[in-house]
This record gives sequence, structure tokens and C-alpha cells, in this order.
Amino acid sequence: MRSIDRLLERSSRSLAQRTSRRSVLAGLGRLLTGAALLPLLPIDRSSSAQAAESGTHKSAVDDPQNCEYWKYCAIDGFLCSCCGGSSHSCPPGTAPSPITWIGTCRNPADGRDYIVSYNDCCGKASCGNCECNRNEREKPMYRLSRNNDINWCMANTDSNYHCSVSVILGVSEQQ
Amino acid sequence: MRSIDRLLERSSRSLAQRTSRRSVLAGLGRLLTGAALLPLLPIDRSSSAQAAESGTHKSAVDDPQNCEYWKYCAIDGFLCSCCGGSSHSCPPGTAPSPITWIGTCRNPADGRDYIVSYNDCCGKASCGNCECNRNEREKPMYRLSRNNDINWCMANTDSNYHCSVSVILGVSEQQ
Amino acid sequence: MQTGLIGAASLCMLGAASLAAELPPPLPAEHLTVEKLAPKNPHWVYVLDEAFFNEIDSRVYLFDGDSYRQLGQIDAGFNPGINLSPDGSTMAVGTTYFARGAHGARTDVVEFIDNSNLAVSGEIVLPPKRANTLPTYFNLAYSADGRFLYVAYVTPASSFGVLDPAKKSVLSEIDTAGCVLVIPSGPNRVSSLCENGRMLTVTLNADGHEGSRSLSEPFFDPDSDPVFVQGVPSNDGYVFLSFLGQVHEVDTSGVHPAFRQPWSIVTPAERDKEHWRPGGQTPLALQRSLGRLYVPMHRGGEGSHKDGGTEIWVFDVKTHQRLARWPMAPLKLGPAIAVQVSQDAAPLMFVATDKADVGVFDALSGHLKQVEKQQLGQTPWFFLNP
Amino acid sequence: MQTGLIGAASLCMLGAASLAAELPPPLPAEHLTVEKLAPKNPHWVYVLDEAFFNEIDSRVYLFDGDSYRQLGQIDAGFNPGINLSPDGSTMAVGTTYFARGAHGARTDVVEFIDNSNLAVSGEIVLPPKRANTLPTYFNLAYSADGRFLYVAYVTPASSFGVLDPAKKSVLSEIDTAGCVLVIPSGPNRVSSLCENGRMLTVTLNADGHEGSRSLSEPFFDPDSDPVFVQGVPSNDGYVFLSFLGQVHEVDTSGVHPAFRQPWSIVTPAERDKEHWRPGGQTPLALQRSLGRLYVPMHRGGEGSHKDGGTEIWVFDVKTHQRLARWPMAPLKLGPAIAVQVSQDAAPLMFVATDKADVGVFDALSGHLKQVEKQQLGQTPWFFLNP
Repeated sequence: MRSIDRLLERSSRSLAQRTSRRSVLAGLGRLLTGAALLPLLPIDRSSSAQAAESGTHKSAVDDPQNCEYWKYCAIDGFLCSCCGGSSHSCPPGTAPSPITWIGTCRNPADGRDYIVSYNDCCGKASCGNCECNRNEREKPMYRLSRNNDINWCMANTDSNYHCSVSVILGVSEQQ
Repeated sequence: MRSIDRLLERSSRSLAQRTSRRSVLAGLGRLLTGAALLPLLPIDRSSSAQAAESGTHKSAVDDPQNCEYWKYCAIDGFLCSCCGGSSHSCPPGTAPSPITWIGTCRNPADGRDYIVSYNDCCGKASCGNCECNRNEREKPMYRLSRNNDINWCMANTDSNYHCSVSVILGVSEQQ
Repeated sequence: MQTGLIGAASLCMLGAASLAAELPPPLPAEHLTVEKLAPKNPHWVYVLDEAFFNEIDSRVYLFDGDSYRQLGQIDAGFNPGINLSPDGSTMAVGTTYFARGAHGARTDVVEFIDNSNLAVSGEIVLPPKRANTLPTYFNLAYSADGRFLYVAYVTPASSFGVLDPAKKSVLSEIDTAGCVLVIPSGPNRVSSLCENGRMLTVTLNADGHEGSRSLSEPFFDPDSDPVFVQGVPSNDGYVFLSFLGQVHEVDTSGVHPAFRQPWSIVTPAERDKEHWRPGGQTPLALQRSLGRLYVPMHRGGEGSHKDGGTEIWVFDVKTHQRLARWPMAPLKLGPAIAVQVSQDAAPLMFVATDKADVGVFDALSGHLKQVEKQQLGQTPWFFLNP
Repeated sequence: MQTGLIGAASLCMLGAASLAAELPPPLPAEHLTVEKLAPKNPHWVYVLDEAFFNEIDSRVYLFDGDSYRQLGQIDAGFNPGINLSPDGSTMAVGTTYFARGAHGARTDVVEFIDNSNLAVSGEIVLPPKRANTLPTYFNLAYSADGRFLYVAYVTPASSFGVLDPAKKSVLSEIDTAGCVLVIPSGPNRVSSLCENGRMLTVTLNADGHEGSRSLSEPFFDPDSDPVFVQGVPSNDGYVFLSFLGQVHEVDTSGVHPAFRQPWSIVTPAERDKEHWRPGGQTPLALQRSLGRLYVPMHRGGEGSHKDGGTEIWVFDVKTHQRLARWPMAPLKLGPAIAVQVSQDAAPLMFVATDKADVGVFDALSGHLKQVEKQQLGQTPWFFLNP
């Protein structure tokens, strides 16, 4: 059993300004229900990203197992990096959520704002490790595409929530 | 979420010397599977027992919400006294286990050894409060009637373990 | 096993009686019984433990704010919503189960709990659309007369189900595209909060299907100052609170919701210079007879709206005056993430902290009467009065 | 949602490229993938979290003793027993589910996990008789050739089920009145521990039904010095340990179990004057190639046999000599309630404490390499080597 102090860190999910309107999301949700995982922009993982995943000593903003990691500016839940996955991969035996929400996080290394997608990994019980909740620009449930209190595994075949990832989609044009 | 230190106290169940042989228990188990709760010796609750239940300040050995309570010398699990029941009543909405194990505990107030029955209360998820594990004369599973690692809700319609009680059956003849 | 010991135990009694003649009389045997609940008390509270670290095992504890004892437990499954029937006799638990724990076939269901004995009295199986989200008053809710039970759906398309709790059946599903949650009023009206700051109100006909619907003018700005969905019941409707501390009182007693002039719980300086904000999982509670609003407040910026309150601020909803500020730190309590107040004349305030402690306060004086140290679950995030 | 954003995201890339020509190249987009497990490593360990405080949500963590990272999770239901196929490719999880979380229709089942991807590959539904007890090597176990899977039943009448893991079927139930658990040997023998200190051995015929049975002479005294049921596999059978520290080595390679002369891990003085006892939930581990026995030891009396070890004692099973004493307190670790050792040439010892911390040690030197502070569940009580 974990101690509160280790586990209950600050918590919730924010979203980028430009996420599609909820009705569009709803349509996509229907469309994508049960859809297989489609790589969004099929580019290889960068060596820097791999280095970041390799663990060992690094500052909090560069550590994918730390809630302060720059890509997590709007994540909520258990970090898949602490559950057998990485900042952008689901743990073995889980399934990514085809529906998700989008955030914008600034990378201190290059000063750029990146659009990231926060996906839940689904189908196993709560991972329980590295609970992390950050809430920039998060909105209540009536702005569903900006809301992180909902279980984004809702449309998965196995819809139980396990952990969350943050995946770089590209650079935001807001520079 | 509770802290380990509050919850993981020392833990397990002991049994009196004279409990019936396992094969007899097995027979009774079949006989009593799903049986309704039968008062064993229908005598009213003693005022002293009621006083003990009334809470407020008392020493650990006299406090039914404390793991050191004298009747719990061989209990294992969550004290029903901390879950909406008492030392000898199940919480609302749960069902007592018709099969059980028996212990002998000395009451410091009169120096007598009492035979007590440890029943599990069944049908709701783990209560989680006042985890208590005391092991005098507890035996491994091959001495099933003296073993407390088994889920004694096993024969209930709803066989999930919720909490445990300790019920005075009578005075042991070993004085 | 017990009955099997009657013989042996009886012998023991006799043996003891003869051998121990000089001792005080032995304690008599006890019955093993099932505890009965006393009649409900306004100082009781239902505490929902989301059990976030073992989320399939959420539960509701019934806790007595006078004796500080847990009276019982109601199992609540995964990501539950809960609410009470108008007479308080039944708790409806809307939840999700899986055939194999956290995997396997999904069953969305409303289970009905008899609050007099905390036993499950029945259930209604739902389409697998129940909104899996955090608890509010509006995940599921009864009509004022108890005839209908409404359940919010999100797939992520939003709609709601109309149930018949008496016949244990699903009557209809009503689409609410762009609007979410079920805010009940009268015998047959259901309002929802919309992405554009409006309130959708659907009026049902006698068989629980849609009769008519109307959309209000926007009553808040979802971009500049969104309201928390965690509204609370008032005497003639509901009170909503915004991220920046605007209070939106809605009168839902009429056919169409009426929005009173919003007012602020923070001064411009408190808001813009000191950055005091409401926040938490349940960021407000209302004592309806006294007209007092209790709000966990913290200092923070954008994205801090779920941070717990370092203080509880108390307001008079008639005069809009702040009546008190109650800091948590001097009480050795962490930030307040959920708050509730009892509705009787000697009200108690219940406060859950980010450390999963629950404080019981005198809601008039702010005196801390008791702290339950991590005894009411992993993540107690929502309270219901009995 | 993602695919829906391809257009927008692409535009963003272009926008960024033109606007930010003077900056270093931006990070490329990432794929969202599902992590693949590396080939199994002897320093991996399966950690069973009984999750006693939310017992319907037991789980098994796969933990890497080299990188100190969690590699994945296997859900394990209520009061599970777990074991591995002879080739280690499959984990069998014997568990119990309820249709409504902790209530409703009971399903006892063995779920099969593909250890290469931690996905459920199949299941066998059992009669509702599975022994609901704490984990050992003997709650369920495979035959040496993997043809049969045995599952211990207790209703409380004791028996066991014989399963066909290939055909995913239940072949038979064999009564073992007076004896419990399933201790496998060879392709078709199942032994059980009996209330009178004997070992029952049932030999199965080709279709998994009882062919013959034999009862050994008593090999321990259940009244004066019972053995823990938590025996561990040895090179030719199993090692059992008694409450008072007697080691009982059983050779199960023959048709009938052969019991070696017991030996003691404590001197008469250590046992009777200092009261050193083994104890815990998993009170021993054996490194088979080195022949080293690791035992959590504490000082206590009657009823202390589940107390954790304030020290780990290490023994040579050939010479019966004690090789080391490793106290926990100087390492800031609570009493050791479960222990395991890897079977490779540079073995690691894994120790779970009563505070749910897990220490990773060099099993040769006793050097503490890492402590996982309450990161491997509420109540980690059993370890399996991969």
C-alpha cells in the first residue's frame, strides 16, 4: 500500500486551444470506436526521445517517470512510464484508447510549443504508480474534448483505465 | 488511502485445542453450506459486553475496536467493530459465515479462558479498517479448522470477505 | 461449525460452572447477529471513495459525524455515480462492472441500495454508455417525485437514459449533443450543461420520452471563466461556481431555468493580485436553511482549479458577504479537495483532504471536532447527505 | 481523435518549419505503440500483490531486478493462486470473480497469461470450489510435462481439480479428504499435505483420473512442530520448513516421496533461549544451484509464525551451516514477510517487508541494491521467478 504523500500529487488534464469541437469529437468517437491503433505521423522515435526514456539521473522536466516531465503539462492519471510503458507507449497487454484529448506543452530544451495527444492505456486495473495530475487549460466535462475527468478508455473493448501517455504530434504554430 | 503503518499490524488466526477434526469440519461444511445463521447459545448480550461496545476511552484489551482486545487473541482480518458491526455482529448488509474456526482467549477481567468463534462477515468488498492479525495456536491449512488463511466466507452465497468477528461460545473447561 | 460445537460448548459451560464456583459469574455466550442501522441522522454522511489506485473497488462509506464511527459500506464498482431517492430511503449507484475484474464483458448498471440495511434491493442494466467520470450530483439523479431516474451517458456522444426505478426498466434515451449531465427539476425536467455556456432543458412526457426541449441564453463563458460541473442543490434550484469565483444561482422551479445576477466570492484584488481561486474535486457545499456557501480556496493560476483549498471560505448567499476564512494548515490538515455540510440546525462540515483525511467541523464556528486519518478510503472525493 | 487531427497537425508542422528556421530542428512526431517485452531475464520477478485492502483487485507485477522498473501488470482477481508452465511461457492465474465486483454470481476460473505480452490467452472455468487462501507454490501447479494443471479445492471439503491446459477443459476432481494443496511431481503425480503429518500422493492415469494413491508415514508432527505450507521447489523435490526451524527435504522424483533426515536452522539455544523462529507470508526461498536457503527470522513465541523476519538467515543445505545473518533494521527496512531468490549464477534476493517495501539484494553478499518504497502494491506477499 502506497503512502498518500507518494501518491496523491497534484492532478488533471488540460487541452490545446485548437482541439476540434465536441460534436466533431463525438462523431469521431463513433467512427473510431474499437478502431485499431493508427500511427498518426509515422516518423521514427528520435534518438533524443530514446535517450530521455533510458532512465537514470536527469532533471524532472526531462524525466518521463516524473510528473514534472515537460510533455505531461496536461496529463492526468498514472504515468505509463512507471507501469511498463513509456511516455508514448502503453504497457504490455494493454490497448491504447483510440479517442483522446490534445494538449500543448512547451519543451524547455528548444522553447517550442508541441501539440501532444494524451491517450489512456486500457484493459488492465489501475496501474497505481506515479499518479500525476496537471491541469493547464483543462475544462469541465461540457467541453469534453478538453476534459480529463472522463475515462478515455470508454470506447475500448476493454474499457478499464490503466495508465496515461503523452505523444508528440507536432509543433504548435503558436510561436 | 491508508498508510502502511496504520494498516499493516501483526496478523493471523489461532484456534482452540479442542476444535473438531478436519474431516468432521468438512462434513459440517457440506451440511451447513448456505445455512441460515443459527444462534449458538441463545443467551442475551451481557450488559458488560454492551458497555464494552459503547466506545469511549478504555484500555486496549477492553476496546473492541483495538487489535489487542482480549477476544481477538486469534483473529485475522478487518475488525467488524470498525466496519459498522461490533465484536460479535456483522455490519449492515453483510452475512455471517456459517462455517468458522474456534479459538480460546483468556479474559483478563476474570482470568477465565473463553471459547470464541471467529466468523467472517461476507458479501461486501474488504472493509479495510482496523486490520488485525493474531496467531496463537494457529495451524497451517492442512489443519483447516485451525487455519485462518482460508476465506471462511467460502461457503456463503456471496463469498467475498468483508470483516471478522469474535463471538463468546462459553467458558473453556481448561481452568 | 458453530452448531457442531453446541455439544462441546455446553459441556464446557457446565464444567466451568462447577469448577469456578468461587469466581464471579462467567460472561454469557453471545449471539452472532447482523447490526441494524438506527433511523437516519442528519449528521450521517455518505463518503464516496473513488479508490483511484484500485478503481474497480470504489465504495461508499456511511459515516456518523457524531460518534465518528463507520456505520457500513456500499460497494460501488468502477467510476461510480451515486445519488439518493427523494425520500432518502434508496441509494442509486450507477457503475460499471467487468466479467473478469478489470477486463472481460462490460456491464453498466444502476444498483439500488436499501439505506435501512445497506443491502442491494435491485438493479437496472444499462446500455454500455454510462458516463465514466468523477462523481457529482448530476451523474445520475431522480425526478422530484422519484418517478424517473436519469443517468448521464457519454460514448463520447452525449445523451441520457430515463429509467423507471419502480418497474426497474429503461424507458428511453434522449440525445443531448453538445450538452452533458442530468440536472433534475420538477417531476419531468432534465437540464444539461452545454459547451457554449447554455443550459439545455428537456421536458419529458408521461412515458419518459422527450416532450419538448429548450436552450437557455448563455449564463457563463466557458472560455474565459467556466463553471465547475460540481453544482449543488439550493432551495429553488442549484448553485454553480466558476473557476474564478463567480457564483451562478439557477432557479429551476419554473418551466425554464432562471439565472440570477452572478456574484463573486473574491474581490478584484483577491482574484487578480492574490490569485485566490476555488478548487478541488468537490469545490463547494451549501447549507440551504442558513444560506451559507462553503468553498475550499487556494492561491493559484491557470490549471489550478483541481488543487485543494488551503482555506475554507464561508459566504452568506443572501448578502454575498464572506463570513469566515478557516485555514487548514494550523489544523495539521492538507488542502481540502472535497467539502459537504449537513442540512440540520447544528450543521457539521465534512472536509476531505489531499491526504485522504476527513475532518469533521462545527459548520457554524469552524471548530475542528475530529479527524479520520485515512480511515475513509484511498480517495474520498464526494459526500452525500443522508 | 488522433486521426481526426492529422490535417491540423500537418499544417502545424509546416507552420513551425517556416517560422522557426533559425531554431534547431523540432522533435519529430512520436508513434503511440504498445511496449514489447524483452526476452525473459532471470533477474525478473513476478510480485503478487494480494491487495488485501481492496482484495478483489489483486494483481501481479512483473519487476526487473536489474533496472528496478516495473515491466507490466497481470490482473489477478480475488484471493488468487498463481504458477508458471514448465517452460515459463505461460502464467496460470487461479482466481475468483463476482458478477458485481465483490458481490453477485461467483465465477472461479483459471486465466492463462502469455508471458511474452502479458495478455490473457485463454481461461478454464472451474467449479466454485477453488481454495480461497493465501498464495503458495501449491494452490495450482502444472505437471512436469505441462500436460496437466492441478487446482486445489476447499469447500471446506478438500479435493483438487485436474485440468487440461491445452484443451482448456476440466478433466476430473479427486477427493483428498484430510489433505490439502497440490504438490506436483513427474508427469502425473500430485501430493498433498495431511492433517496427520503424512503426505498423500495420487497418481493419475492418462486421462487425468485417479489411477492409485498412497499415504506416507508422518514426516512431521502437526501438533508440536507443524511445517509451513509454503514449501519451495528443490532439485529433486521440495523443501519444507517448520515453525521451530526444522528443515524437511522431500525427494519426489520417485513413485513415492522420500523424506531426508530433518535438520535444524537453529541451535537449541537459539530456539529455546533466544526464541528465534522463521516466519512471514513466504518464509523461505531456495537457490537451487548454490543450495542456499534464505529464511526471514524473528524472535517470538507461540503464534508468531506469521511475524516478519528482523533478519534474513542464509544456510547451506548440504552442510546445514549458517552462512550469514542479514539484519533488516540497519537497512531501514521493516520485518521481512516474503522472500525470493533468483536462480542464476549472480542471484538476487527479493524481500518484501511488512511496510510493503521491496528490497533487492545481492543474494551472495547481502548487499542491499535497491528499495522500492511501496511501489509494488499494498501487500506483496509472494514472488515467482520467471
